[in-house]
Amino acid sequence: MADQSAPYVGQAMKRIEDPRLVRGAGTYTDDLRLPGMLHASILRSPHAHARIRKIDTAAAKAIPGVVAVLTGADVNAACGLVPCAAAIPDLKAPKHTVLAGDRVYFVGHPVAVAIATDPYIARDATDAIDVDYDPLPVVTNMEDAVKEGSPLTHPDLGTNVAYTHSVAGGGDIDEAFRKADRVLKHRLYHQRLTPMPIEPRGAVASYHTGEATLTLWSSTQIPHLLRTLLPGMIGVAENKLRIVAPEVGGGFGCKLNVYPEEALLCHLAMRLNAPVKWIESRRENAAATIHGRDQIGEYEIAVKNDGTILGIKSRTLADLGSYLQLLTPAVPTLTGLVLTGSYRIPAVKIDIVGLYTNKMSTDAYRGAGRPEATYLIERLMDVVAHELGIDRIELRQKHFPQPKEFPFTTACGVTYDSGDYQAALAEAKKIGNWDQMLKDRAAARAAGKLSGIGLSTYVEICGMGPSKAMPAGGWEWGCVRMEISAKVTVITGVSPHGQGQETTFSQIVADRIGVPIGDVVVLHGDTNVAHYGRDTYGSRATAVGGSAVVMCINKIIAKAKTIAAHLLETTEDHVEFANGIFSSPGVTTRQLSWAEVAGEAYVAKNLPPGLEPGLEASSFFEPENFTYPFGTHICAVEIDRDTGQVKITKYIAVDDCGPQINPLIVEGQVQGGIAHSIGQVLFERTVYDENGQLLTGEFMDYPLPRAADIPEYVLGATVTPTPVNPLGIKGVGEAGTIGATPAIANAVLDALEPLGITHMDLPMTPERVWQAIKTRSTATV
Amino acid sequence: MYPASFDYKRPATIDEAVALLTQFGDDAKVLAGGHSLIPAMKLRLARPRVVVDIGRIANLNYIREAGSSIAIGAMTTHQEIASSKQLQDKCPLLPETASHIGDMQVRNMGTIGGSLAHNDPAADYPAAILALDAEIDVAGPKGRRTIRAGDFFVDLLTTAIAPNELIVEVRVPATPKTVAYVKTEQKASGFALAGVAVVISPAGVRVGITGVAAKAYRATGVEQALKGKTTAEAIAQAAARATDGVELLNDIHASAEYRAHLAQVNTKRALERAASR
Amino acid sequence: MFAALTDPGILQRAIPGCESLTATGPDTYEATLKVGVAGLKGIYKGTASIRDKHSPGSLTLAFEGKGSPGFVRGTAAIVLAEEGESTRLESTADVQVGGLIAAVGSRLIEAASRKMADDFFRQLSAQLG
Amino acid sequence: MPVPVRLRVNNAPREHTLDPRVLLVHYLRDHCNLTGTHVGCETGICGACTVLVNGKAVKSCTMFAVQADGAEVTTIEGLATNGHLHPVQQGFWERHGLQCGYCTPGMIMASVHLVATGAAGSREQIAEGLRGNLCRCTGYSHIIDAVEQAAQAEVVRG
Repeated sequence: MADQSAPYVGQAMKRIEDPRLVRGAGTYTDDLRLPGMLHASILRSPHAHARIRKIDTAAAKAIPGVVAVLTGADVNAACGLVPCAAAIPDLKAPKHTVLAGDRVYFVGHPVAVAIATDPYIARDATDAIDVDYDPLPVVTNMEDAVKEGSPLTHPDLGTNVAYTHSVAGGGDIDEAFRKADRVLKHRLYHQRLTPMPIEPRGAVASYHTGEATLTLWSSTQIPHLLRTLLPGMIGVAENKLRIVAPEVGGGFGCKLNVYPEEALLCHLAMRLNAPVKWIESRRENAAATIHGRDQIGEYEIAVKNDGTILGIKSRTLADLGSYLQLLTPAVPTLTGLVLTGSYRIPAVKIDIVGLYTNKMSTDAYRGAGRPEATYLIERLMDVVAHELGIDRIELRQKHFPQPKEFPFTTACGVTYDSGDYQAALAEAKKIGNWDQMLKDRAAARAAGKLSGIGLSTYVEICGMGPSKAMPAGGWEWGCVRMEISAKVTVITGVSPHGQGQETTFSQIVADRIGVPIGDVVVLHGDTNVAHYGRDTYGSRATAVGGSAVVMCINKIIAKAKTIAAHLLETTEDHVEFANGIFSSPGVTTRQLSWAEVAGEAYVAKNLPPGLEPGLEASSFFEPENFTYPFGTHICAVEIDRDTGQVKITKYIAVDDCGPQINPLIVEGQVQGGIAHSIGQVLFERTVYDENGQLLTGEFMDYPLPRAADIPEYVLGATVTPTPVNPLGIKGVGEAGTIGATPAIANAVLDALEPLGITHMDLPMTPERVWQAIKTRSTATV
Repeated sequence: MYPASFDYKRPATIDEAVALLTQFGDDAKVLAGGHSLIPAMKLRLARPRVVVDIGRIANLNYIREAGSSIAIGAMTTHQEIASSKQLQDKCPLLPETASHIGDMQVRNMGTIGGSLAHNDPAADYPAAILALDAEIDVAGPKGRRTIRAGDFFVDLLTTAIAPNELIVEVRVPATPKTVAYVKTEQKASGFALAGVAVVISPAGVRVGITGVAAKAYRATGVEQALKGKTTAEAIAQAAARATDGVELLNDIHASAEYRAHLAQVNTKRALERAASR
Repeated sequence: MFAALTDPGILQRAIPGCESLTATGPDTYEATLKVGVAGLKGIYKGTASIRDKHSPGSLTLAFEGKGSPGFVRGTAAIVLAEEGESTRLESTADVQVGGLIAAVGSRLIEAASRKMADDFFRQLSAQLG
Repeated sequence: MPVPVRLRVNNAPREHTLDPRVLLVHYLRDHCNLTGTHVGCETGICGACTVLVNGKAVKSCTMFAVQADGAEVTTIEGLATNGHLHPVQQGFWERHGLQCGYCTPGMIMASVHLVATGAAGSREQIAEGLRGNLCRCTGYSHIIDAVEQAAQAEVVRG
């Protein structure tokens, strides 16, 4: 339990959210039950590309209990187009209707919807819909899609190229390559991944005829962005629309989107004048909720013989899938922003080609663009060290900017806020006992084992972000109300779904306002309660949302001081506030509690002249910059030579996310993030066959990490506050995933290095590892 | 997620069950633990018109000695087999194999009869059943008959059970402790990519392999190559014949080549482990 | 032999799970197939056709059908070679499945389609034999 | 054809007439209004729907409600006694064994069975015992901490 005598901030407190969740008393979207509620089931395309000749819904409509069966022709005109918020010059975008029009473009494309009184019957009805498809040529591989003469995903666009995007920064890139002693080339593939939160998506929509208002409950990370974007689709004014994100069972970026089903459900509720529920099946989730990554990069790196890196050129192909979802084309461009990692690299040039294929759209998945960049630069660091025979740690250190050089502007054109990369590296080496790890590796190798150690010294972009750089504004809104009872109500525009802000915001508020933490309630996720917000993604909720709450606290304390001064018959500058008590030493011995000040604020019998009653403040916090958390991850592995199985034997992570409000929650975020990387490096991948059929549509075929895949962790931290927000905190939601992928991959390749294996595509499955070992063994024997 | 409609029958006796299966033929499916059938029904890959739930038939759940064998009722769960002291003592291969099936919840519901009748090409039991040369008793309209393990697994998801027959008992012989089951799992599903069950007994060595072909098989090439010897050298040479004459499965989880390799490695490891016990 | 391969009656008996085969034109048929293995069967309705006929040496049988678990498209290219008294039948079958069944059944599909193809040629041989 | 089902859920008798295709998880959620038991997949892999049937952890999405006729079913809602959290629930809370909370009821029910059957003796054993439960948030480490703590508490209590 929390120590009441010490500040709450900094304590590893139990979460306020948990008592309801461990009792099964949380209310997720599927738990909602409204009177007269109908159930929708969506029929999806079995073809990756086809023309729809005809849809026959008669048999489905005839099933008792079926209320309606609707197709694109019935609903698309009323549901608008699914929006993409990313602004990329010369972007070629297909029209993305809610249900398919006369063509389907990917397996899982919604084609028709059946609504019935019972979900079993709705599912029976979708079975009874007869669709006559004329299959069309399919392109599923981005390297094919970019070629002349490839089948076109959207023939009407005339090309598979959605956009090309170039960034050149820092010094003259050509000059850098001319001056190089060596140019190293590398090709890296970031496989397609399926986010797979354990709660699939789902929505319930209800139309209130009398008020002409609509409520949509959705398993979403972004209730506020939905409230901004849905009105343009469904023709309901923003102020007639209420979005509620109830308990949300994980997001990882895949619920940071506006999905066709959300608009469709709104339309159905209005059209049928009844509440309608739709819950995604796992198969639908795998097929029709966004995927992540899927980039191929070819890199050239210009180096001097002493290891000095002069510049990096990259050409990246990004597989966007068939449609642009909310941020689809923007994700690969984020890769370009941190390509130089935590290093001083004077010149960069990045060319990105975004391509359409007959697959589900890619979009933001945990880390979004930054794991790609970090994996690239951290792999390249090992490649350079290996090729030039330089120690990989020395090479990294040689390129670190020093703490006094911050703010540090990179060749990619972003300015890192604060950092001490050497300190995090040193801490990781210390808590991991690096020298002993090297000895253990040597001993294991001497005993004939394949043993390796990998590391990454990463930096990421978090705390999103300055509004100028964000498509829909990057500020955050908050409201703090001191109630007449001296209880504190906090309302935030962020939308936590596992990150624990009910707890961390309560810690911040209880400390700063000086009330017991049990007196604080944090509300979120309902646009009728949290009027404005920019929601939860990009490791922003505490850094940006927490800062908005701090601004509110400051306003309330200031107003309370005004009231206290009046009641204590002095002036504000003579009022002191500490631990929830207003006093005026030297003026009076009288002290006022929050109950007294708040009571007066609301009964308003004796307020200073001209002061409005009440004790509530709201604020918009605009961050001046992103935050740039960083750290060092070290991983040790052993490989079973016979089967190719990789076992992680030790894992060390030192993450610097600035001051930690709740170290237990930070630890949880880091561990969860690393698990995503373990999956990505060792086994996860989304597979489509050459016909565009999705072969990883269930947990039977898409492996998530299990408990037994997780190593024992040695976790540590350094603390470098950011100057860009009043809390000094940087964010930690994605750190694990960004830092860990290259550390694990580098460890596997370090283990295989004695065999002369220097590259392997992700995921490094046992079969791939075995094939590599076999090929090398045969070659060298 | 939502199975199609069906008629539910819950016979109280084996005879009633057989009568129902005879009456409905191909339209009926037997529901035992349900862990193969229900997922297929939820995905609507299976949509039987009639489901015959044999869960309430008395006396189908037991483990007892029957002469030199141990008899196991068809409705005995994987967990009951995995934790049976009697089996651990008399026929340790079967509990060892059962402990590799699925996960704890699956083992609490899934039954040996259901698993064998489904005959998934990557299920764990068939490897052990073959290596043990077990006997499977089925009941049908003409009474009970015994099917030897070697005749039982016919093809992909296909067994020697007639549509109107029902597994009632599996009998495994008592064996020495020199047995082992070594499995490499498909990471997502937990099914076997290559699972090898080995019995080393005075009568010889028997090896059953699952996961690598359309059905589990006896690795007779390995058995013959060993000629009863279990020296390191003999094992290494014999294991190389683990997939002799077998048409290998090939999917996104493992190529045919890798499956064959895993079968060899696991054969070697299983033989070594069994020999060391 | 070649004639038998184009005989709808023989084809229907040879095609595993073929519940009906009705001619709708020259070498094209409307077909209903119960496809799958053991309990995992789906009903697929569609068309069967005989293409690339090069009597007496080769032809291709094609089937395209859809059902609630998705769709099935398959071709069997058959080459007949005279070997003295008998005719040797060489064949390559290609089955593509889509939709639900592809997403959930990848583990079993290759083996299942191989089994179906084997069944087809075994039945065909029996019918011809 | 609907069939009658009689069983006990969280110590209370229940009686319903059900379409036999209704899965146990839907019966608990929709007919008993016990929505703490969640659904995360349709192939019996994720374990979010884990409940105890006659004391054993099973996946309620892979069982028809009629199969539980006559059984004693315990869901997450039936775990706390007199308002006191079960040691496993307490462990999950104290060790931060959950984030979004969606897998949590199933994870807790599976852990209760592990602890009750003495199958939570080591971290390795706990990890192996939880193979039938997926979590995408926590990375499992804190979950194992939680079950380890609960198992030790049971030993002390026991």
